[in-house]
Amino acid sequence: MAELRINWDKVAKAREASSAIADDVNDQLSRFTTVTVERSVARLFGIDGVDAFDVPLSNIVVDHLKDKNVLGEGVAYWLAQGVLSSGLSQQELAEGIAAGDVDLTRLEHADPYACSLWAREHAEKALDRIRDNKRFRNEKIEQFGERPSPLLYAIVATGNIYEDIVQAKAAARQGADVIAVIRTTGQSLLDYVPYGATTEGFGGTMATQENFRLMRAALDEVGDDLGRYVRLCNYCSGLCMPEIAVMGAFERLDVMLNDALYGILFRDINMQRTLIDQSFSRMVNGAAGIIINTGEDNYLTTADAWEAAHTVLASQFINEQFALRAGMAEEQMGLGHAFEMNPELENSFVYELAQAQMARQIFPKAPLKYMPPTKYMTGNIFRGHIQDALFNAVTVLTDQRFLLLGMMTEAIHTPHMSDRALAIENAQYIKRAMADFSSEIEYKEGGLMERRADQVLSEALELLENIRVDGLFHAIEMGLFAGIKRRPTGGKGLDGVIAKSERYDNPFVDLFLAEQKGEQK
Amino acid sequence: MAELRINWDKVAKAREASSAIADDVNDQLSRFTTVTVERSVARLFGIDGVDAFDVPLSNIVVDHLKDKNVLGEGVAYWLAQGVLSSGLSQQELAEGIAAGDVDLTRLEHADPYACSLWAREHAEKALDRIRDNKRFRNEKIEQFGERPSPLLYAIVATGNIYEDIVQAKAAARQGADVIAVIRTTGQSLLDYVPYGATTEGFGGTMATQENFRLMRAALDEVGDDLGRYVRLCNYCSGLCMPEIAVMGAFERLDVMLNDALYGILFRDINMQRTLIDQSFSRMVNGAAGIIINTGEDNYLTTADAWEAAHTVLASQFINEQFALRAGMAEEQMGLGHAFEMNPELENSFVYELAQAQMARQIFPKAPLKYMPPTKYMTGNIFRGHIQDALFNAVTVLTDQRFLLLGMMTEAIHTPHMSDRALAIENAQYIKRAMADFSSEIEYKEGGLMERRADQVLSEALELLENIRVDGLFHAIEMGLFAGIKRRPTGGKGLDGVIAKSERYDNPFVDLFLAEQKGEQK
Amino acid sequence: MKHRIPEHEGEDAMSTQHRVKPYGDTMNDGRVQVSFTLPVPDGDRAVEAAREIMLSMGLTDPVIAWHEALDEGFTFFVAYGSHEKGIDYSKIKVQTVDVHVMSMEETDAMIRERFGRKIKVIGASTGTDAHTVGIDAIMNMKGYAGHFGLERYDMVETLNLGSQVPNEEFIREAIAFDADVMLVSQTVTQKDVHIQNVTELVELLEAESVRERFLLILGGPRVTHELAKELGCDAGFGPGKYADDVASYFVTELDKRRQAEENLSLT
Amino acid sequence: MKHRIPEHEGEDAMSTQHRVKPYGDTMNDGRVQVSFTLPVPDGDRAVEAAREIMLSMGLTDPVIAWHEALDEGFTFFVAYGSHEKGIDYSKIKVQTVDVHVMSMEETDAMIRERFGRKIKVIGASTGTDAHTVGIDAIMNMKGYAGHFGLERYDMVETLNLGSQVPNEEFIREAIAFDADVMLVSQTVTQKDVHIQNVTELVELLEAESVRERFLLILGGPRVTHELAKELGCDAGFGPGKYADDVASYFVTELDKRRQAEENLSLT
Ligand code: B12
Ligand code: B12
Ligand SMILES: Cc1ncc(COP(=O)(O)O)c(C=O)c1O
Ligand SMILES: Cc1ncc(COP(=O)(O)O)c(C=O)c1O
Repeated sequence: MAELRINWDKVAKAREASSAIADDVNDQLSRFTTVTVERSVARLFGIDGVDAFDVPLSNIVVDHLKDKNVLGEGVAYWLAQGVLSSGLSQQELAEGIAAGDVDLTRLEHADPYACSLWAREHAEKALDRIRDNKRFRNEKIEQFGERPSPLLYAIVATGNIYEDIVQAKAAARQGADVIAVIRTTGQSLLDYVPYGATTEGFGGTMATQENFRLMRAALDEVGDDLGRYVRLCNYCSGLCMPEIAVMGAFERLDVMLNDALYGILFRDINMQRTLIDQSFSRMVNGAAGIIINTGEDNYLTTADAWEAAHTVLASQFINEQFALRAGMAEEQMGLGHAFEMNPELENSFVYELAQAQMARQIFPKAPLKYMPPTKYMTGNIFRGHIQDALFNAVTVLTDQRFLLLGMMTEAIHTPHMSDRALAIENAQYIKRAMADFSSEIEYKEGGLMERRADQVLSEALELLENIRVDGLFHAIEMGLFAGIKRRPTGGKGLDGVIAKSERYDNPFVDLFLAEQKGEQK
Repeated sequence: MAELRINWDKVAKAREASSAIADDVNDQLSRFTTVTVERSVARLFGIDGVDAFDVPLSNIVVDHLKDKNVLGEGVAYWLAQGVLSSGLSQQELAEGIAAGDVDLTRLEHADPYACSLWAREHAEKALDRIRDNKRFRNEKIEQFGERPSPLLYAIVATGNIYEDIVQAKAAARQGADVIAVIRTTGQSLLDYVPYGATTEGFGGTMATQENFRLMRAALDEVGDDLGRYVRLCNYCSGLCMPEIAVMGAFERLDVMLNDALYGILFRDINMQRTLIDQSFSRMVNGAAGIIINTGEDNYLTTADAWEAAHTVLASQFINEQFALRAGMAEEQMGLGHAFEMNPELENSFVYELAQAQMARQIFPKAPLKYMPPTKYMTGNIFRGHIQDALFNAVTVLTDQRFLLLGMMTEAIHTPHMSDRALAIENAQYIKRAMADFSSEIEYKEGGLMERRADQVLSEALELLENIRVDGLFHAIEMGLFAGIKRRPTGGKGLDGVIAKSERYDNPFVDLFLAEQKGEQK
Repeated sequence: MKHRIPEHEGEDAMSTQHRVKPYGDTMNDGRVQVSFTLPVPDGDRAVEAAREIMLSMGLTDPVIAWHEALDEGFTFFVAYGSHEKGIDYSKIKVQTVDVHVMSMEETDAMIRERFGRKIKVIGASTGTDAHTVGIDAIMNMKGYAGHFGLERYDMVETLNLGSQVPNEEFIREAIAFDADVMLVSQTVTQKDVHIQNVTELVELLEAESVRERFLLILGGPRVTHELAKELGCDAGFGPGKYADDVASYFVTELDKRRQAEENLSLT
Repeated sequence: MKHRIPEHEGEDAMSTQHRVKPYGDTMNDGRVQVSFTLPVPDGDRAVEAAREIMLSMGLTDPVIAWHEALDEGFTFFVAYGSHEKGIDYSKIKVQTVDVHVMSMEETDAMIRERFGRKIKVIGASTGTDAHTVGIDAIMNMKGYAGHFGLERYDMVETLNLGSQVPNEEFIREAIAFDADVMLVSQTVTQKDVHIQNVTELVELLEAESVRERFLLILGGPRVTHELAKELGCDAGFGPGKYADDVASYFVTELDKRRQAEENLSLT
């Protein structure tokens, strides 16, 4: 691959600033847990199902503890107490709470140390389940061979999981390597995860564990037919980040969108809440061998891609640090970026190429997620198909890992089956036609491209150094990302942030961190 | 522009071989004239119009002389005799012949030297008319400024000159720089040029002088509106090459397809006939400041673009030599080539780029005509639009002069107005997006591209050296171009080849050669 | 063959003016490009089915230029056909907001003169819709595509609630703000969620008997004036419409209503 | 919201099987993509006209996704709509050449056995048409897309006249060659020149009372069996058909005729 000369000094400084920024956030937030983190713990301990009103039992348990003002101890503590004190199983306890028969705070008879032992032991079971999935995935990939880059990433978004399956199988047969099931509008603002198979969503389908399971089974089936492992993707970001991460770990998802900044900026979720959620959800993703996708690409749907390119890079640096702190390997950091320059701009291709190449070199091991044009897509589907072709060309030239398939109907509707097929054909043709192009060329020293890359890097560094001084919360308050301003105490979900008590326990944190460390050796 | 390292030794050798090939052909054919060369002379002397049966007067005059077996002296001689002996004008004589009142062979009373003087003097008048057109063109281009490369070359092909004008004006307004009016099927096999405005053609519109005039006026009008000079293109190749060249010179065409090899291979026109016609027609084109387009691109519509790439290059070398012998400047040699590799081929873009770049460097001053994909275009208009986009990318990267606009509906119908608009938009977008891409990169030494270019060059050289030994006629007989075999005495129009007598005179040859020399100083 | 007057300059130019047909490369050739998928396996029968689909749309001379399996039971087609009927262009009625579009200065002046107070405008992207670029284009200071937004108008007071605003909350805020105008933006249209959402808003406004209190204006990429009226809004604006269009409309309309009221109170 | 059986697995699966509608992303959504140009100036009225064109094709819920002036009086549209009627798939009758396709060896064997002599096939791209790749694909030794051409068949004698062969000449050569089969290729279809050309050929054959002497087979990118029959040919072959299809057809058909003749002469 042809490479740009990059000022590695600036890169190192940017990493340093980002590290300080992430430390500062983590310091501030380490004293808190959230309702969804605790619900995740409940789920990891095997609590499943809904009550008569479709309320998930994990919510029932956590709301119960919250109502009693004892959530600061953590669900792990209370479940351990409950089980040890009553002899009931976790699930029985949850059902009991739902039925109004059980009050956990009255079942606090066990020794705290015993509780902690019990918690650790049962946490191992969850990990075993997750490990089984990892093993299965690795075996399949070994069996069929890993797919070459770029992985063709197709979305399905019918709103109906069964229709989604029809689309997903067709897409896989047409050549898609990753199927992402888009979520219905509004789900990310729900403070619970819906349950069961669902058939009615708008602009996407509910993320439920059953839907995950159905799609996973369908893709395994079609993958076996095709002799390749078809990856499944869904979304963590939102008010239930870690819970969905747990669902993904249990149902063997392979890729998950996971970005607190996205939720803050584009869903007006409270920043404290979602940054805490993000931390634990990434541990779950990390331990499950799931690649995360971050959402920097979205900045350029509102901000200008030429002017705000450095905000994308700065955010990638920050996201990298957050991911590192959750124990993730670089190989699991699918940092997001996007091809969103105005097609009226002279040399738009050249600048996009410069930026995409820069990202590849700065994050060489990260399986970057590269987003196609969306903002400047119009109802002119013919021109749109060409915009996507140039995007595909940049993807191939810079050897991105995830190529999100651009749809010529982007400005019109969620993809039709034929849109997806044509998009895959587009990407495959460009990939074939330009297979070795990048190794046939060299980029000019000090040319337009290198100057552009350096400009973006310098601006990102400056931005990061400012944020380091003022803190990330303040930066967001100032609207430095995507031109959107959010206050630290604004947005949805702040009431779900809970101060940890001294006795707070979450056995999964150490377990998942250790699991990731183990893998990385 | 990034450049390939090319073995200039091989290039020089290829030119040498081609020069010998062209000399050999010219030697063999210099003793002959043809009916259409003589009709061109008649036209240059101002003979115009048709008889009651729509037969052009130029045909009447030439057939008359041919019937009397005196065409070997040339039309110039007989017209001079007629005028000097009868006092009638050339046109009156022609009308007289049509009416059966005049027999030119009976009007041979003047002194041959006086005839030659008369011919030269009246030939100057034709040249003046042609010079006026050249001057007008040059002034317009000076006034508006020359258009940057690539010139966007759009075809219109409705069959109806008035509809063509509607299409052409729209295309010009959309951004086309050159309008080529495609000829109706079958016209190239007519041994006369139809007359007047026409509205019924199939797959194209009749090339008539009136149609030329109407379109020229329309394009001048729209060009003045737009503040740019819109070029007009039509076709010489066929049984009337030099006549149509004369019409083009009179009606200020700017570009004309002119290639005997095309006629031989794709229209089964007799090779001797059309090579003689070509020689004079190129003198006319050359003197009129018209850029010719050759037809090597067509080879790849039947032969395979990977295997037969060298035949295109070999043919370009030969065409260059023929053009030089007709006095043309390199700046007028729009040699043809094409983007016709199978899109299923790995690295097809890389190889197309190598070949296009090679052609640009070997013929650095020639305004190459680069043809879009046609053979591998299908009814899948969406994929087709992408194939055209990659073609546009190669065009821009290699700085071709004429970009023939590829139509996504190539495999379906002659272009609709919207097809053309989308094609122009495609080309303009790619041009803008990749404006400086080519100066941002360098091609790898000894890489795939340079190896491919060298392979094509070597094979072309070998082919040319073989042809040099056996002669061009034999090479065509063997099917070396486009896999099509033609015999020297086969095909249409051999009966129109006439041995020159000792008294043969054509004053335009010297005049046009001198005119071109003058320009080139 | 020659000197024939081409059709589009000929005698029936008149009738052509009424009857408009699609245009490929010749007046009245009617050519139309179509693509679609049928849930049937690829093959001769599928191609024939595609032809019938074309014919059933009144497209004659159908050419199935491309067919390709998308999956076992799905086939994609690209086709061309001629729409020979055409439509009667003289009968086309356009339902658009029909007001003279004024500049920001003109609008401000008119508000000063006719109302003597600021007009209050509240806006939101409602329901689960999180797209704000459209409503921001209309409201934000900097506007969009060179047209300033309402925040820049001296005589307009604005409140932009942003995205994912539930209808109940939107109405509550509108009442609290004492708005004159409510602006609703809807971008997601899958399964007609925008129609459901706006219908619910109108019903809620009526249920609370405040529908008449506000001028209700809808906008979004799939919104037409016609659709907005059907859903019970006062006006609708789609792509290519900016703050000046909207402001001109609401000032003119509010002024009309003011006058009507005045006349009423006078008599 | 959950556990509902999706439509395409539900009760009306039966009726769905008959009634086939275009498919966007949900069974029976009927979505169809359309693009066309109208010879009217761009603007609100043009967009409304485009909507009416969609409606006149029976496409409901039309979305005019794009409109753009191509020139002063021409506007281009991209639109989507729903074909709600669908068509009755059970009633689709496919007019294709209905023979068992044999390999080259099988065909040769059948000729040997049933005729004991070579079958003579003459071919040309007729009229002003200069496209030979199609006829060459069928006739040339090397064939096309991995299917050998007729020249490679032991039991077929061929004569390929190439391109731009006038109908008169074609018939003259066919008689002189004593052909069993005439293959006609037509590629240029603008203004239906292929239809005119083939009609003329059939008329000439009939005028010379030799139509029955030959099996007349038409081919080309826009040829269907149906069209060929309409024009008075015996069969038609379009894209994706190769020498084996054609040879299988003509051998089977000639054999049928031979048998019929034998039976006739026996009785
Ligand atoms: C930017 C964008 C986003 C951004 C939004 C950021 C933000 N703060 O707004 C992000 C990345 C967050 C996003 C997310 C999603 N998006 Co989005 N997005 C787009 C995109 C690329 C551009 C939309 C846009 O900004 N247009 C520019 C504005 C100026 O145009 P406009 O809205 O039409 O506004 C003009 C007029 O309509 C009018 N107007 C608009 N509103 C109003 C209001 C009034 C009162 C008036 C008078 C006028 C008016 O004036 C404006 C100026 O002329 C489009 C694709 C595209 N290229 O169109 C998809 C698109 C709209 N998104 C879509 C979807 C499905 C989603 C998601 C639901 C996907 C998912 N499940 O994850 C999510 C979730 C969103 C949610 N819950 O609603 C679909 C909608 C499909 C459909 N027809 O239903 C689209 C079409 C993409 C696609 N093909 O799938 N998206
Ligand atoms: C190659 C080509 C040429 C070459 C032809 C070389 C040659 N020796 O044949 C050249 C460059 C000379 C050429 C010239 C022209 N061409 Co041309 N050409 C094409 C092109 C690119 C490919 C055609 C092809 O070879 N297809 C491959 C063959 C194998 O497919 P096929 O013919 O369909 O054959 C298959 C079946 O149909 C069937 N079949 C075909 N014939 C027969 C016969 C029998 C008996 C049977 C059983 C089966 C059969 O079997 C084959 C295998 O499956 C097409 C565009 C495209 N991509 O399709 C334009 C195209 C056909 N050409 C076109 C035109 C207009 C011309 C010109 C008239 C333009 C001009 N005015 O200059 C000229 C002149 C030709 C003339 N006088 O007829 C148009 C026709 C438009 C229309 N629908 O009317 C096309 C579609 C391009 C366009 N969009 O404008 N062309
Ligand atoms: C990082 C990330 N998370 C989540 C989403 C989607 O979130 P929602 O389901 O809220 O639309 C996106 C959308 O592109 C994203 O980039
Ligand atoms: C050099 C040349 N001459 C002539 C033509 C067209 O000739 P005709 O009018 O015979 O189709 C072409 C076609 O592409 C060509 O390349």
